[in-house]
Amino acid sequence: MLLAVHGLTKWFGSVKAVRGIDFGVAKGEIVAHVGPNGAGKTTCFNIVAGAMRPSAGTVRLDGIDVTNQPPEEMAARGLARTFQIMRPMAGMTVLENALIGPLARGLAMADARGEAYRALERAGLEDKAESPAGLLTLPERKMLELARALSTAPRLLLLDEVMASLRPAEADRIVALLQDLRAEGLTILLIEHVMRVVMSLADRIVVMHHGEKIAEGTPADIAANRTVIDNYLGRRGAQ
Amino acid sequence: MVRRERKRTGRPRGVVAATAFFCALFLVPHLLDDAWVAVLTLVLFFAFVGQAWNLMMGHVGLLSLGHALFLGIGGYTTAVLLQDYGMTPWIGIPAGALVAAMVGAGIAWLGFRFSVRGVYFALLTIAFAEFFRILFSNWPLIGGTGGYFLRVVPEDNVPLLSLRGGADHFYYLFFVLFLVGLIVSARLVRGRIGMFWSAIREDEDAARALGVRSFRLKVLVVAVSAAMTACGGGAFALMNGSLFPNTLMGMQMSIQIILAPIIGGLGTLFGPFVGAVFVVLVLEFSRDLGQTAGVYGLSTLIYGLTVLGVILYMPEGIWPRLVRLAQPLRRDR
Amino acid sequence: MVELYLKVAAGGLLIGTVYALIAIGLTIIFGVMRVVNFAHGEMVVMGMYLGYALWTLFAIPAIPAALIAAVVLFGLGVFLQVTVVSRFVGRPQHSQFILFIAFALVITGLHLMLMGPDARSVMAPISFQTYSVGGLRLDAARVQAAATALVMILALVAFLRFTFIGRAIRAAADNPLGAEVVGIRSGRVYAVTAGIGLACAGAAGALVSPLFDAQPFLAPEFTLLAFIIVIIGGLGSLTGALIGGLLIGVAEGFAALLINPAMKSMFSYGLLIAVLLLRPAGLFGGREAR
Amino acid sequence: MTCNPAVDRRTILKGATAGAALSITPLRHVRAAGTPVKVGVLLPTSGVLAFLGQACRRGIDLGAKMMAENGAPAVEILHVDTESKAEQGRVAAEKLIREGCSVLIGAFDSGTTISAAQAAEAAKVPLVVNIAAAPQITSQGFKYVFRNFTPGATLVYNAVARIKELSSLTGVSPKTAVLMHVNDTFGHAVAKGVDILWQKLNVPIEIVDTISYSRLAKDMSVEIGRAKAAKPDILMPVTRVNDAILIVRELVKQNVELFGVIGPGSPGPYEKAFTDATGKYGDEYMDCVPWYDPTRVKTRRAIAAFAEAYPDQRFELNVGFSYEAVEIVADAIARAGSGEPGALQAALRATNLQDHIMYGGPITFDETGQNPNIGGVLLQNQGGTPKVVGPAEIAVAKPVFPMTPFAER
Repeated sequence: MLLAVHGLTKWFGSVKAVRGIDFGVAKGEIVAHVGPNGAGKTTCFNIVAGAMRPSAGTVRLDGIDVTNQPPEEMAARGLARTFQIMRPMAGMTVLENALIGPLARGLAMADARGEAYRALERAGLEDKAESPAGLLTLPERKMLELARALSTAPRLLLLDEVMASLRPAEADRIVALLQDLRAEGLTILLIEHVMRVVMSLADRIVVMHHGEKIAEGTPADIAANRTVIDNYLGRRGAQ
Repeated sequence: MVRRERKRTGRPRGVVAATAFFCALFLVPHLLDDAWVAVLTLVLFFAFVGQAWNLMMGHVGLLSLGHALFLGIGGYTTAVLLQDYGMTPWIGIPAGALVAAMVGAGIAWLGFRFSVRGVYFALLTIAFAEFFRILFSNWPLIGGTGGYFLRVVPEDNVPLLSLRGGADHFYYLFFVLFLVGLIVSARLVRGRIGMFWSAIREDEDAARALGVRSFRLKVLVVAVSAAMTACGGGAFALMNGSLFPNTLMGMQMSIQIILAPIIGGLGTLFGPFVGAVFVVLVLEFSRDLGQTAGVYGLSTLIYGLTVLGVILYMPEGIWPRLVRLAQPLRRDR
Repeated sequence: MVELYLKVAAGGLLIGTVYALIAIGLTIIFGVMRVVNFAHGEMVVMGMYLGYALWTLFAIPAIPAALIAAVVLFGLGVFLQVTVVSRFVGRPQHSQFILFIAFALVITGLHLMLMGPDARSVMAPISFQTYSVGGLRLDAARVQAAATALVMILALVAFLRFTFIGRAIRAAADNPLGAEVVGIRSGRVYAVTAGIGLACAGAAGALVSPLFDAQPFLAPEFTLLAFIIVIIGGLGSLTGALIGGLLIGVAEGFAALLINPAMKSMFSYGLLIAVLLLRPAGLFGGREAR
Repeated sequence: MTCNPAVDRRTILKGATAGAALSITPLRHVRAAGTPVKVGVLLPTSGVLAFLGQACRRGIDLGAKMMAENGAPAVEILHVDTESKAEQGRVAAEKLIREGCSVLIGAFDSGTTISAAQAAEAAKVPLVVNIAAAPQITSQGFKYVFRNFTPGATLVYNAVARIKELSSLTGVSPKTAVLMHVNDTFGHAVAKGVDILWQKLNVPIEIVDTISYSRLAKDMSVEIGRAKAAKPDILMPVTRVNDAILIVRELVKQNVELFGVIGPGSPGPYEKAFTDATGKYGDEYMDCVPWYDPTRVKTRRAIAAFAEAYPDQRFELNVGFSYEAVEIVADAIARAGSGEPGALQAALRATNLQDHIMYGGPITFDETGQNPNIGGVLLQNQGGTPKVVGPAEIAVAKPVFPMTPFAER
């Protein structure tokens, strides 16, 4: 397992947002977390990415205990993430946004520029390289989130609802990109509501509800699982 | 903003303008009399320390309202090393910068360690500045509120060794400081570190997720800013020949330091200078006017109204506005 | 010696009540608009000059003068809010900071032009009177100021609790966006809040005019004092400001007595640093403030 | 304002002439007579020290007027405000030198004075210090700085001497004292001096407590409470005006019983603001400061002229020393026979003014530029005005000591 999470628990005051969750992501695999809002998916993400400290439990990357490592350390270990609420660095240009990652990896300015351009190209933003990130449209911002994550040359990519509120055509572009990335050997963990995407993309699905893992399996397993359908897919799967 | 400037000066026109500007500044003492030289020395002083402060606020988004603390540390270190230990300011000023950098880093470390942010960070800087001001005011070794005085410059003074001298000498001292400050800031801001700083200013969490080690970079900018400010304080102490905690390290001084860069344009390299010219000249003008009219308080009123006008009608500062006026056809916003 | 300690404690509590009124003015503006009034001390000094002028010209004593000052500064607060400050709500802090510095300069300039630089003291018999309570001599002016300040604070609390606009202010303070959503017109709420904030400062200024001499340059000290209290009590919390005011009043008194009067505010700043680092929500603030 | 110096010069000159026209009308006649020597005056007429700076300015203007009436050589006074900021001292001095001033007067506070002195020294233009007590002003080796004011140590020496002879003057011997001082540049220097000289002069009064308080003190109740607890016979506060008023109020409110309150070299209690604010309670408050000699004819004329020009103001030591600074400069110009700074410096060094208004010996300057002959008097507020009660040779009233308890007033 590239990523192994064990017994993850998070309290917010007296509310238990995540209750002893276990899951893993193997190298080259795409795993999707699904579940209703407030199920604890983003909390799990934040803990894995180092943005939050767990109340209990461990996170292992390549078998090394990385629990409580800060986000910059996780990034250095090859983990990249996108944010659910997009956070472009609005005062900087698109290129500069994509430059931060390579520079933080210690690349020289010229090499970093190359990497940044490559990431922008993958996201289809190369034409926008010089415009201020604050002026991008919503889909462009999503792509920038993705490009920025890719610019860090990650081994594990964490995607938090990149497909949300995109039109199907735009979402399909991202799906295609993710499939390319998987083909190149990148491991991906994603949170997604759009079941169509999840079903077509994920190798494995983890279903969460009220901070607990209620089911795990291949898309086919999950589709067949009554509990899941009752709890979650019952409404959305019909879409 | 940083970026826009880079492109601007990158053009031949910008280079020519900048060269002409620095030549003019260099020639000032030959063109104007000592009184103007003294006024412009103050402009350069406020431009320089404004630049230092701007590194923190304009480039990383850390609001310090207690920068007078570093001025005081630099000034007192330089003065005490000179007077009590006979050390030349060539050692004293760097020593002051070092001490200030350590104090700054210490405050920053504490503040960031306990994740003090926004208004709270600003208040933390005020609290430390005031704390040290009162401490210095009650510290007998440096004269307390009684002040610390430098002996008069000896007859056989060599300005280049003692760094003390007449009006022209101090003008050039601050000119060099200003220039060095500008170059150091430009190199930092436009390099790798500057890129990280901008990222932190824009969105610290996102920057960290990209692998930016924000904690040490923030501590670094506070230390650099403190060290630069302390250099200004050291030279300022040499110029005045006397130091008082209440005037050198008081809230008023902290406010004066930050007016120039905010009015000139935050996060720009030339903003602090433009702002300093504006602030010092408005002060000079309003003081003369108050004196002429014989109405005390008029100068403060005019000064306040001018600052109010600028912040109301040019909230982004004078320099960005000038740049836009000079290039009406550019449309990157 | 015991008498001295008691006296210091009583004096600290009394002046602390007035400090609390000043601090409440600051905290209510911050709570609702997230704007920090760095010209708060100047507003207090304005109240002091009003107290001085009302006594000198019309022999109006401090308590009615405080009411008049409150009304005048309420008007000023509404005016400034509507004309200028409203545009700065939500702008970056440094921008707001400069705005209030400009206000401070303008007000100080006006004070200097109108009143001159010399200290103005209310020459009223009350400045020299005392009340004797069980062998303890308490300043008449201080007792009256504290009592009036307390009444005003209680009136303010009642206003916030029992009137519609007061509840709207509290709602806005708890959640500015939420208040907007439920249809509270924030412009009006903001104007009233700014008015109340300045009224507190002005009333407190008039109340202390028989105690302290009015001088334009006292202002920064008041501003910083209000800050310390507000941070220690918890930004945005009225109860916190009240307790903070009393605490600082007493603490400064004892620091002056036991350590060194010239260094007494160093103690306050030390406390401020500790609170900022360790209890950013303030010693008495329940909610996490950042 | 532009960067054109000519414009600024005009502004300044206009300012100066306007100022002159307002306050020193006779100067116009004088200027017509010959080329006046320009005298630059730098004072904190705005900012924190404005109150005192403006008092000084009145003294300067009065001095210029009186000198002109006495037929002294023509001078033109140029004022520049230092805004109570130390760094402005240098700028102000450079400005005045640029305007062609061949001698400067100023600058009230020690920091500004040192800053101005550096510019004056560099330009070799003499600076006559009207007021500023920091010892460093005449101990740092300036050659163009002349001070007709007592450095902290002398001020305190005179004050302590006056306090010591109090018992022989009144027949009452206090045993204990509490020293209070404002913790600013001046208060700090004086308090330190008192401590040293107390031992040196063997004053038979024990200082039982020393209390320093912030220059921005708004409230003195704790300080006075602490002083009261020490049960001293006399209280010796080194104050400014505001805190002196606060102290009196607290003494009354806390009903502190003392033989007397005596400021050792303290500014404040002789000010009109103090006597106005404290009324009957400010009476019998004593102070030991350099002061005018009320017995001299010259002094009485100056006071009368002052009363006419500024009916609402009091002629006190800020006015007096500023007045004398003009007198010293005028005398030097007359003897030098030219307005050339070098000649003026030499003339100033040779100053020997026998008849002048402030109490003390003739005005002379030693090799450091200090006038060593300034005396100190014992003042006591009586009937709302400060009266000289010691030394006996110039006293105009008898000291009331011990003072009347506040409760019986």
